[in-house]
Amino acid sequence: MALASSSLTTVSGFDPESIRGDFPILQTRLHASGDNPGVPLVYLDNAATTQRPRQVIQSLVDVYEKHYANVHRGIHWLSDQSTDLYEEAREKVRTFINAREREEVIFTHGTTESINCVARSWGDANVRAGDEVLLSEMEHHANLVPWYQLAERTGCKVRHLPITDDGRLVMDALPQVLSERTRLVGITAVSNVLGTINPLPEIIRQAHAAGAKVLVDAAQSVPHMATDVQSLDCDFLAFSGHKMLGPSGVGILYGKRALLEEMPPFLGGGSMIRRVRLDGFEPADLPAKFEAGTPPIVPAIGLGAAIDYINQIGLDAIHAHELLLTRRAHDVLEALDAGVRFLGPKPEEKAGIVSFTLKNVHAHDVAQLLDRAGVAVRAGHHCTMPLHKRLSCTSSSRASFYFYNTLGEVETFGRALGDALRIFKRK
Amino acid sequence: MALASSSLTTVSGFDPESIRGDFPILQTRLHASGDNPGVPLVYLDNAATTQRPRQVIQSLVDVYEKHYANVHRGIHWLSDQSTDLYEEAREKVRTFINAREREEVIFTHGTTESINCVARSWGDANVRAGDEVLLSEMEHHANLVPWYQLAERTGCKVRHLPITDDGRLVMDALPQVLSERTRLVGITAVSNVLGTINPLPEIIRQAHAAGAKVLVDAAQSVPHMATDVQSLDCDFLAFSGHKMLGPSGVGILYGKRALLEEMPPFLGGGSMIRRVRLDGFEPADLPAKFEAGTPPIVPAIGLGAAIDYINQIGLDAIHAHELLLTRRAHDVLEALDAGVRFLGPKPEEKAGIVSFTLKNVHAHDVAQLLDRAGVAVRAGHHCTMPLHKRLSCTSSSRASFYFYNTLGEVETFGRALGDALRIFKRK
Amino acid sequence: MPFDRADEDELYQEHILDHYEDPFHRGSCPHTTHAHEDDNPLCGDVVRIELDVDAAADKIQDAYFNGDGCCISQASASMLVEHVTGKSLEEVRNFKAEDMLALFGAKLTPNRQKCCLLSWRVLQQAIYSPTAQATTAEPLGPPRTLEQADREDHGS
Amino acid sequence: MPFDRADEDELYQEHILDHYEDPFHRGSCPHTTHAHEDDNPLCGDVVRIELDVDAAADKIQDAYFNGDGCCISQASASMLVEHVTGKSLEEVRNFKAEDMLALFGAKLTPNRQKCCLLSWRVLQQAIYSPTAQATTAEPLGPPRTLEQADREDHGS
Ligand SMILES: Cc1ncc(COP(=O)(O)O)c(C=O)c1O
Ligand SMILES: Cc1ncc(COP(=O)(O)O)c(C=O)c1O
Repeated sequence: MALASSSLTTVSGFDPESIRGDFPILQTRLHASGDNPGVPLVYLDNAATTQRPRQVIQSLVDVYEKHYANVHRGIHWLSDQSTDLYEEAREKVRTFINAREREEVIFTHGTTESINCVARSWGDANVRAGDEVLLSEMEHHANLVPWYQLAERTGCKVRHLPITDDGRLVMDALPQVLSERTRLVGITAVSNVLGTINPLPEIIRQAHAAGAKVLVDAAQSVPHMATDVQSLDCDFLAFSGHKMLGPSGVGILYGKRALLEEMPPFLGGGSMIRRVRLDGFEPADLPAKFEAGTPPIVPAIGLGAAIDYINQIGLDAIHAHELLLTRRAHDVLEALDAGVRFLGPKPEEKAGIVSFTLKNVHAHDVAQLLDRAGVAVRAGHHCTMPLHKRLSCTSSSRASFYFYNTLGEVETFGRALGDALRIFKRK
Repeated sequence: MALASSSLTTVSGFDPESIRGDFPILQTRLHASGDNPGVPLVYLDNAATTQRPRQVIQSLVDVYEKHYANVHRGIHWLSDQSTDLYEEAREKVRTFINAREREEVIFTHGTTESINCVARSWGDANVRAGDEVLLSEMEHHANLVPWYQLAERTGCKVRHLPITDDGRLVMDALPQVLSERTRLVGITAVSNVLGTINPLPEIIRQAHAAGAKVLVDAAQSVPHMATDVQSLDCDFLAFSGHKMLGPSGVGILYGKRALLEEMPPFLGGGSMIRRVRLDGFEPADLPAKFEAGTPPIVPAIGLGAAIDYINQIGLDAIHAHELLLTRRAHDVLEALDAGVRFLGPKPEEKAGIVSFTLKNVHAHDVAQLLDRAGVAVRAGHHCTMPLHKRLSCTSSSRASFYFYNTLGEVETFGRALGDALRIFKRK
Repeated sequence: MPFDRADEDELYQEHILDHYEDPFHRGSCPHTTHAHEDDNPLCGDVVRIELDVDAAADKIQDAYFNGDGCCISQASASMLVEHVTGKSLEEVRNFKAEDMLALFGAKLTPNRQKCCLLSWRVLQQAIYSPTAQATTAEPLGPPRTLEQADREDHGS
Repeated sequence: MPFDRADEDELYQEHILDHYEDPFHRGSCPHTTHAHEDDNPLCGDVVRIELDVDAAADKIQDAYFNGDGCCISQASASMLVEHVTGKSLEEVRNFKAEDMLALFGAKLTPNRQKCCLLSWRVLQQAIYSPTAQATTAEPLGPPRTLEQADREDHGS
């Protein structure tokens, strides 16, 4: 098995050992005490949030120690530096997702805020009672709740594109649930539970043909595979920095310029205005219009450093390596003979996310027992209660990978799971 | 003059030199090139944002290197650590402002988001056409625009409590502008331009007597003077981490529990729900209800470290030292004989903020020329266009202090301003 | 810093696994006078408790639970119904969150405490929730809301 | 990293201060055919430009500015009206943002470039803004919107 692993490493062409040294937290040993040296951390909770390389951490320290001030508004030296770095970061994001213009890249605080911004600003201005918003059954709560709230405010109807039992969209049903009443389709690029990579181009084509706008929840795709908003032709795209090596507290909303221009501002405050009188205000130009108040300056700059790091590894290498880990994880789980049920399609059809249930062990117990072996996985509904309901389970365990994970870690995961099962099989 | 300064230092009892070493960025020299050693940075833009001590920067590095994971949802070791640190930070904030319960302390991304949350959640649920929101003429755009937006949505009316020519509230007018139609009074604790410290207890007493709620914009007060939300009896209070040594990207919304319980959620997404079905959702308990999505975990923890640092210095010492600097700045500016006009009251009646105009030199030229001498001040309308209009000026220059500023820096500021004036007086 | 870790070996000790795999009174109470069900939506744990309360004797005659969830939530429910069978209502009311954690025995991180306290919360609600059939059931004093239970849970 | 600093001594050089303190054609144009006014709300700079356009000769006969603001915004306006007096409309249209910055001379950080370009934006709009009195004024081709000007400003 060790041999198989190492030959597989060669296949992916990328050796995570070459970069793990960049990630201080990956050197952690858990549960050490007294003579017990503890166990190495095996971090497999990357769909929840990723860890950061030294380079990203250092970028934050550098800004705070050398270049920090408030952006845009000052004309002193530090303010110019902060502004330059902040706008450079925007340019890095623009290139990373291939947006046409920098004005289309809005710094928010995360995917959740980005989607809420669209639901409140675009939604309240464009959606009326009787209109429909179409979501899939596999959406994260972040791409469900804002639309339920919109429905409460406007009386619009939320419809759902169904999924198959193995967690793929029922594309044949799309023409039936899409209609001229559909104002927006909200769809995740990659499911954070199933790992399913959705056929965005086809969805967007059909949605546009029906006259609907499309918002892509790209929280789980931008970190792992190349994104080109121009060739996708999506209207909005949202993602989070912390899921792609970036700092805590920054996210992105991409929107087509024409749409963003038309939309009323969302949050009100400094920067987003051109003029304020005692009886009203005029919004500022893009992107400031949607960046009210002091933006997440340093997290945004750190996100730029994260993008530099990812570019250096290469998204193709990242994707290939994650597929390798996913395949291996499927094999390891099946070999346990513990009534494993995978949520989601085959490894070939998904991203590096492996959610599963075991016949006799609850997901929380799996996570707790794996933790004892240093393996961090997540258990619960992963912010997708309707999806879990659809799949008739209340919770699942999830191992999710990033490029710094190794095949050895997948083996550790499998071994630890075997040990856990033995505890429950004592009789 | 040097002697006077050092004797004054003794008066305030706090010597900033003892802690300046903690702030890496304050060691910066500007405009160095070739043989030119440049000039030391004199950072007087603290009302826009403050700098950070090593201890706060290190707290961020520590989390990223040792304790980072997503909070609340995981049950693995790192997630427990992040959650503990995040909740410890909440407890530090709670103690700092003396809130009764931790559930009343909501982590947001800044003052702006905090106020928008109240305007959208509490406002949309409680304010109707014909109702009134009362603001003062000295509010920051962050405490104006969200209410103008509310007025656009609901048809309520925004009224303004006037100010005197020297920038104090006309308290005698309060009974006239307050009425049983007033649903909320939004008031800044300290003006970010005038420095005026407003008589909150009296305002809150009268507002409550009229049946109105009170939101305090405490962005400029919490960093500089003791805050006790229980004795104030305010209903909501908002402030930002970055103005009090904290990291970029975190702020606080305090609200009385009973109000927060009644309010509908603002942003929708993960964590803020108790249950999501395909046809709706139930919100979670406080404080999660208002913390949708992945919160600013690391910035929040860093804010906790900032509070530790401030507590160590002591808010009384900070306030006394800032008064000293403010007095000296007034003297220095008056001595220039350049037609200085101060915006705001006498030093004794305000916080460490000195805004001014000069007869013949535009605020931007002041800032630009001061920058040449390493002195960072801000120029413009400081996000208070209506206030500037009220005072009949389009822009002003502002020097704003924090405890790490020295009397020597105030002298440098005065000298640099004198040099700047000479440039414009060449004929 | 409070990074003391619960001892997980202790968590999955015989005593607890016994309750999980061979629970006390899992099922329906033959003569139910009071019942309540709740879940912990974060993890999907569900617990229902059915009681046979003898109001005259101020006593829990019989107690059953049913549910679905992790080892902690189910084992703790089993321990709880075993523990309260035969107890007076006064005793049940005075049985606080920390008593429940002590009954469970193994140290728990705050996250897992929620699992352990689920059945306790359900029980505290159940004694104020007469079932429709049990028409003979008397009111048992002012009902305590879940929010109150919540606050005590944190406060104590 | 682009931390090249404009040389501020250069910024407040004689040439610029001369224009600021003793501006060219500050005031009202005696025979105004076209005019426009705008401001930079961020700093409060205001510039108004009034033109006397000879449509037949396709020429700016006379140009005046007025306004309030920092040295850069006011000096650059003075330089600009001096520069375009006598120029053809074609020449004015082809006078791009970078030409304006070159005319001003001193290097500027992006923030201060906005001050310098205010008068240029006002001029570009003014040539499409015949005043009501100037009934003889001919349309001067499709008006360019401020947004277009803005984009060229960034794009070039
Ligand atoms: C009085 C006042 N209110 C609100 C704000 C807005 O704070 P932030 O930009 O951090 O949201 C500021 C700071 O600019 C301020 O000074
Ligand atoms: C698919 C998906 N959408 C949205 C989110 C929400 O992202 P955030 O919590 O950073 O706002 C997540 C992450 O939890 C996700 O996986």
